[in-house]
Amino acid sequence: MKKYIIKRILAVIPILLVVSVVIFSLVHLTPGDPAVAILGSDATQEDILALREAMGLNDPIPVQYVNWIVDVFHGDLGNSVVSNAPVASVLKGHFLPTINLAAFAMIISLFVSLPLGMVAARKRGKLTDQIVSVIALCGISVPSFLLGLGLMMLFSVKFRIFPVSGYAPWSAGAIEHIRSLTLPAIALGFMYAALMMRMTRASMLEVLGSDYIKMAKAKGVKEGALIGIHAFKNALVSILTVIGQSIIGALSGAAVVETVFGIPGLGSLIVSSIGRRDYEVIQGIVLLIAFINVFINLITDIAYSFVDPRIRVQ
Amino acid sequence: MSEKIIELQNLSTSFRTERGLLKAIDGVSFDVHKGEILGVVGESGCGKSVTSQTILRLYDEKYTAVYEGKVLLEGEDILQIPYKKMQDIRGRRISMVFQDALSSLNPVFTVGYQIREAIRIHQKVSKKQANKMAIEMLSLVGIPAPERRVKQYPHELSGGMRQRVMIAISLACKPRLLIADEPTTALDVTIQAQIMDLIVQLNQQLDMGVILITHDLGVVAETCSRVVVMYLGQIVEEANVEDIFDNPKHPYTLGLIQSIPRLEGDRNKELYTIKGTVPLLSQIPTGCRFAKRCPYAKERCNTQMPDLIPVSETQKVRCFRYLEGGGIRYA
Amino acid sequence: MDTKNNLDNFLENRSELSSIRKKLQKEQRQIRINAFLKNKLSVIGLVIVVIMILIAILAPMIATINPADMDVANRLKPPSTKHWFGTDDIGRDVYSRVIYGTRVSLFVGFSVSLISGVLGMIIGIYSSYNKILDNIFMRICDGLKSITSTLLAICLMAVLGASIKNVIISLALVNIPNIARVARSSAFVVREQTYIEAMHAIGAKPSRILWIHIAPNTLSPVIVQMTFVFASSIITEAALSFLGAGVPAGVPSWGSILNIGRSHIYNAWWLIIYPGLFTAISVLGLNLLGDGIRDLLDPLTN
Amino acid sequence: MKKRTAKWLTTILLSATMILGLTACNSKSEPTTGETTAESKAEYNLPSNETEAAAVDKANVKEIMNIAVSQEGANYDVHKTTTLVARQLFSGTVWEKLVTLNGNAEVVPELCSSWEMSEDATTFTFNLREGVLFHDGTELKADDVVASMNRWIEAFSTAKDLVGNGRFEKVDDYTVKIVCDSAALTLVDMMAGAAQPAIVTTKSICENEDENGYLKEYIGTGPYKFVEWVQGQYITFEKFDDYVPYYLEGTTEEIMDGWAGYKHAYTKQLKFWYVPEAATRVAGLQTGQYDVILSLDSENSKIVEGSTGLEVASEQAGTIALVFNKSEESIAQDINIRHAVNAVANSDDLMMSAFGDYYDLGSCYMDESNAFWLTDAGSEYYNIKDEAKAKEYLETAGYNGETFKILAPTLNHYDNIALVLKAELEAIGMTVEVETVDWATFTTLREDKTVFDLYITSFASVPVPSLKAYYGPEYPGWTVDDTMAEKLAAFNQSTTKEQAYEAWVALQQYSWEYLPCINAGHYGTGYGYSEAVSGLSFGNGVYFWDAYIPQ
Repeated sequence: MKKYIIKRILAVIPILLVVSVVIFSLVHLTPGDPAVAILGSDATQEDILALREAMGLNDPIPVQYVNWIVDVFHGDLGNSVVSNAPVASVLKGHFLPTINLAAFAMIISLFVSLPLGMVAARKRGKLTDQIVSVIALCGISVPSFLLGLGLMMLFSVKFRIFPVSGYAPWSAGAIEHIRSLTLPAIALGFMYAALMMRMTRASMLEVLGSDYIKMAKAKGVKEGALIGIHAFKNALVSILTVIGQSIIGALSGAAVVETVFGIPGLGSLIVSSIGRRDYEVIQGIVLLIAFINVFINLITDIAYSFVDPRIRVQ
Repeated sequence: MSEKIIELQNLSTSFRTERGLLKAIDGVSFDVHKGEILGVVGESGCGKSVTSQTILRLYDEKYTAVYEGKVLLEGEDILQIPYKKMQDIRGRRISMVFQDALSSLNPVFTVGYQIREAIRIHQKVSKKQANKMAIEMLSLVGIPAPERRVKQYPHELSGGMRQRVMIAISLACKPRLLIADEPTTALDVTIQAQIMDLIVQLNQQLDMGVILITHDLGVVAETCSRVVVMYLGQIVEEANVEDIFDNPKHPYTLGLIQSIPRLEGDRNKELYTIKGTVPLLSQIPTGCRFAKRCPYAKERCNTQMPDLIPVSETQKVRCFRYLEGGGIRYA
Repeated sequence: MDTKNNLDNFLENRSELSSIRKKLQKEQRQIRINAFLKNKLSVIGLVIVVIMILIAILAPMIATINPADMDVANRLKPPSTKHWFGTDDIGRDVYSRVIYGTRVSLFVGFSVSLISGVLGMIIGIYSSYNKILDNIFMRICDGLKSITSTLLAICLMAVLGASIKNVIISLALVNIPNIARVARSSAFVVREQTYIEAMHAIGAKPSRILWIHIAPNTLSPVIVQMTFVFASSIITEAALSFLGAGVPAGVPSWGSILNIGRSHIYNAWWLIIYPGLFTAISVLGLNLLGDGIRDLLDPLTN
Repeated sequence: MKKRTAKWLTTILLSATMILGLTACNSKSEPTTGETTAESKAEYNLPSNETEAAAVDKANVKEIMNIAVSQEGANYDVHKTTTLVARQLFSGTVWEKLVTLNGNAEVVPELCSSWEMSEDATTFTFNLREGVLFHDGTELKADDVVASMNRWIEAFSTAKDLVGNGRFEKVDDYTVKIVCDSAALTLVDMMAGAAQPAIVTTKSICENEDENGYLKEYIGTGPYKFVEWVQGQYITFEKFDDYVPYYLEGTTEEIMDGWAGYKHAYTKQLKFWYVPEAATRVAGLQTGQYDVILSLDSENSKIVEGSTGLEVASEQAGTIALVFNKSEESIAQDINIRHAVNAVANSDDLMMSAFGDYYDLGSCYMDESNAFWLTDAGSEYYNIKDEAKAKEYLETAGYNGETFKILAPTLNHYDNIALVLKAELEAIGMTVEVETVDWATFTTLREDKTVFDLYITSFASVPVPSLKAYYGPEYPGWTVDDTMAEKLAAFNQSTTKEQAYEAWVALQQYSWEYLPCINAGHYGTGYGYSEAVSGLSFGNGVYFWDAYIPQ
C-alpha cells in the first residue's frame, strides 16, 4: 500500500509538468498584460510602458518558465504580478471558500442523490423512478449559473431567506456560514446530484439483479439492509468514481457559480486573475487544481480497495 | 412415513411481462418429508428454479410475479402470510443454496460476516458468539482452518470452498428445509462429489428435508429418494428414484435417462438427444407440452392436455399415450 | 504451406463467420431500435433535437426580424406583439436572436463533438497501438484532464479571444482527452480478441488492422460519448459566453443573450428566461437522445 | 433626439450636496463659464444633504456601514494606480492631500492652511497645517510632504512633464515649495483632483516600498484609518480617533463643500465589500445586506428607486471617446474619413446602448463637474447625424469599401457602442469589422497601429483639460499634428486661469475640426442607498466621512 501510494505520488510529477507547461504557455500567449490592471484604466501610456519594462515582462518566455518551475519545485509559487502578494497566501485566502462550497455542494448532492437513486432503482420503471429520472435529467441539463440566478431571484430577493451574495467564513458563525453557502451549493451541486443519482440508480439496478442479492434475500435479510448494506456497498465502487469526478468538477465548476454569488473562491479568483493577467496567480491556481485533481483520483483509487476487496492497489 | 415438512398444492407462478401474464410454472404439487431428499430434474427453463424461488417468495410480488395455489410449510400456507413474515422463514426454516457460489456470495463482505449475518438475523446472539457459531458451521461443512477463513473474502477461496461456505450460510440456523438449486453445476467433478456427499451427510445429521434441483440424473440417482421430473412448468412424472431409472413412464423422463452418457455399451453409438429445444414460455403449446418433441405423440396429444395421474402408489405420470396403452412399449 | 493460402483460408472462414455475426447483429439492432422507439424519453429527446435542427435550418423563416437589426431607443422592452421575447440592451429582437442562437449552439455543439470525436479517436486508437505514443498522449491527456474542462476552456478563450471558431477550438481541445480515453480503452479490448491476434500472426499491415478492423469497433462508444460532448459543449459555450469569454458581442448566441441578461436580471427577465429555456431544453433533448443512442449502440451498459 | 424634463442640477447640486447644514442653494446660477451644448440630459439626481451636524446623535449611530463596490484595486497606492475604486474609497477618507476640490471644482486647501503661486506660475509654496496627525501617531511635517509629493510626481508622468526638473523641497517644518521649469498653472488642480491623487503619507512609509515599488502600508491623515484588505472580499476602515478636522476657509462651521471641510466620521467602521455582479449588489441592497452600493447602472437604479426604503443618487462620471488611429497604417489618417464617421454618429444611440438613461450629450470634452472649463467650441460638428454629409466626406476621401476596424473592450458594454456605430457606418456604405476583447487585451491591442481604425474608451472626469490623454503623440491613436501641439503648448504655458481658458476654447474648437477622437457624450453613474443612511457626500464619487445610520 505504502509503496503504491509513493508510486502514485511520483506519477503525479509528469502530469504536473505537463500541466505547468500547458498553463504557462497559455498564460503567456494570452494577449494583454498586467500593467493596466495595476495602473488602472486612466493611466498614461508612458506610465504603462515604464511599468512593463520594470516588471521584466520582456524576458524570453522559456527563461521565465524555467525560473518559475524551478521556484515551484522549491515550494515557491512566486508573487502575484499585480498585487505582489505571495501566490501561496493568495491561494490560501481563496481556497477555503471554494473547498467549503464544494464540500457543501457534495454533502447536499450526496444526501439527495444516494437515497433517490436507490429508491429509483428499487421502484424501477414506476412513477417514482420516472420522477427521479426526470429530475436527474433536468439536473444535467440546467447550467449551474442559470439555476443560481433562478435560486437567487426566488429565495434571496423574493422570499429573503438567504443572503444574495457574499461569503461568511466559519468565524462569522456556523449559521451565517451555512446560509451564505446554501444557494451556491445547491446551484453547484444539482448537476452532480443528478450525475450521482443516475449512477446510483444504474449501478444499484445492476447489483439488485445479482445472485448475491437473491442469496441475501433467501437468507432472510430485511429489505432495508438488503438495499442499504448489501446492494449499496457493491454499487459504491462506481458511485465513488462519480463522487470523485464530481468533487473535481465542483472545484472547477465553482468558477461560474462563485462569480454569480460573489464568493471569493479560487473560481472567481481565476476569472478575475485572467482579466488582470495575473500570470503567477493563474498558474498557481491551475497547478493547485491539477494537484487536487490527481490527489482526489488517488484517494478514490485507495477508497475502491477499501470498498471492494477484489480491487487491490498495486 | 415421517412428517411432511413442505407441501406444494397446485402451485403456479406467473410473471407480468410486456406481453401480459406468462405462467412459468403451472399446477405444481409435491411434498418433502423430514429427512428426505427430493430431486427435481428437467432441462433448463423447465421451471425448477422458479419453483424453488416461489417457495421462498423471492420474486417481487408487487411488480413481477403472481402466485397461485398453496405452499404449506409444516401445515401453514406461507403464500398467505404477510410478506414481511417471510423474512423470518427464509434462512431459518427454509434456506437455499444457489448454483454459482462465486456470484451468490457478496464479494465485498467477508465469509464470516455473511455467515454471522445469517445467524444474527434469526437468533439473538452477540457478535462474538455469532462468530464462534460461524466458525463451527465452517468446520461442519468441512472447511479446514475455519478461524482463518472467516476473515477472508469469497474471491480468496476456491470454488468448492465457496460452495461449502454457501451451504454453511444456508445451514447456519438449522433450517427444516434446504433447497439446493444445482449446487454443483459450476464445480469440478471431484468437488461435485464432495459437495453432494456433504449435502447427504448433513441431511442425515440435521434431519431436514432437502429439495435438490438438478439437471444431472447421475447426481439424483446417488442422492435422492424421490424424484420429480418437470417439463415446461409442469410436473410430468413423479416417482421413487428406483422407478425413475428402472421404469420411467413418461417419454421425457425416458429421453433424459437415455441421454446420460454411459461407461458401458457401444462407445461409437451416438448419444441420444431429445430433439428440439424447450419452447419459450410465450409459445406454450395447447395440448401436451411435450408433444412437439415426443416421438410417440398422436393427434390427441397436440390438442388436449393430459393430467398428472397416479399409476402406482408412488408414481404419477402426465401422458395420454402411456395411460391409453397401459404403458408404452419403449424400445 | 504458403502464407497466402493461409490468409485466404482465414479470410474465407472469417467472412463466413462475419456474415453470421452480421445477421445476428442486424437482428439485435432491430430489437434495440424497437426498444429505442418504445422508450418514450428517447423519442422525446429525438423530437426535441429534430425541432432544434429545424429551427436552426429555418431560422430566417421563423425569425421575425433580422437578429442584427437594432433600435436603441426601444432597448430592454418587454415581450410584445412586435418583439415576442422583448428586446435586448441595444434594441435587438430577442426572439429572433434566440432563434438564430439555435444555429450557433448547434453549430458549436456539432463541430466540437465532431472534431473532438475524430481527433480523439485517432489519438486513442494510435495510443492503443504504440506504447511510446500511448505514454506521451496519455500523459498529455492526463495533464489536460487534470486542469479540468471549465478552467481549461476559460484559459484557452483568454488566449484565443472571443469568436465562434475559438470557442469550437477550445471546447474541442478540452473534450479530446475524454474521447481519446474511450477510444483507447475499447481499442484495447478489440485488440485482445483472437482474430486480431491471428491477423498479426499472418502478417497483416498494422495500419490496416488499426483502421479496418479496430477502428470500427471503437465507433459505438465514441459516438455515444460524442452525443454527451454535444450537450456539454452547448452548456459550456453558454457558460463561457455568460462569463463574457465566449462568442463575440455581435453574434446571437444563447450564452451571449444570457450575458446581457445577467446585468438586467431585475428589469429584463426575458433576457434570462427565454435563452435559458432554450438552452435547458435543447441540452435535455440531447441528453435524452444520448441515453437512447447509448442503449441502442452499447447494450452492455444497459 | 430626446427631450427630458431636465433636472440639470449636477453642478449646482454638487455644491449644494456637500454643504452640511445648508439647504441646497439652488439659486446659484448656471455654470459661469461657457454654455453646454447639451441637447439631451440625463435625469441625474444628486441629493443635497441637509442634515444638521449638531442633530446627529452620535451615541445612536450604527457601528458598521456596509458598502458594495464593483471593482477591486490591484493595490491602493493611489500615487501609482488610477483605479477608480482606489481613489473613491481612500481619497479624503484615509488619505488627504495638500489641496483638494470644493463643490465648484475649485482648488482649496486641505492639509495646507494656504498656498501661493508666483506670478509666472512656476513657484508654488504651501504652508502646512500644524498638529495634523498620521494614523501611526506621528505629526505631519514638511519632510513627509516632500517625500510624498515627489513620489507622486515620479509616478505620474503628466505631472512630471508639467514640473520638469522641479521637485518639492522643504522650507521649514511647516512649509514646502516647488519651483517648476516653466509655467505650471494647473499643478494645483492636478494635485487636487487628478486620477492619481497627490495624497500625503509619511516619509518612512514612502520609503517602505515592496519589490514592485508599491506602498506596503496605507497610513494617511484622514478621518478613517485603513485596517484590513482581504483580497477578493472586503476592505475595512475604522474611525481614526485622533483625526484633526479642519474648517473651510473663512468659516467656523462644521460643514463641507465638495471634498473639503469638516469631516465627522460618525460611523465607527466602514466595510467595503467587493461585489462584481451588478445584480448581486442590487439584491444585497434590497435585502439590507449592504447599506450603500456603487456603480449602479440606469436600469438597476430604476429597480432601486422602485423599492421601498431605497434611494438613488446619480451624477456624471466621465466622457466616452471614439479614438481614431491617425497613423499611416489606418484609413482614418484621412481627416475626411474621420469627419464621415463623426457626421453619421448618432450620439444618443451610441451612449444609450451602453448607459441607458445615464448619459447626456454635449460637445464639451470636459465634464460638468469641472464647470470652469466648459465650452461649446466646436459644437457645430457634434452629433449632426447627417448621412448625406457623411457620404460626401467619404467621397472626398476616395473611400472605396476598405474595411474600417473598430476595437472595443467588453468592459461596461462598450462593445454595444461598437455594434451601434458599426450599424451606423454600414448605413453610409462602409465595410465595418468589430473586434471586442477584454480590457487587458484591449490596452495591448490598441498599441498596435495595424489592428484598428477606431477604438472606444472612456475618460474619467479630470480637473484640467490637459489631462486628456488623446492629445499626445504617444497615446494610442497617435495625434501627431503641429497645430494641435501648438495649441496644447499655449494652454500649458498659460499663467492665469483666464488665459488658460481661452487656450482651452481654441484647443477644443480645433479638436472638433481635426478630430483626434469623437467625444460621443458624457456618461453617468449611480449610487443606491438605504433611506436610513444619512450624511453621504456625493460629487465625483460617494464619500462616507460624514455618513451614518441612526439606530
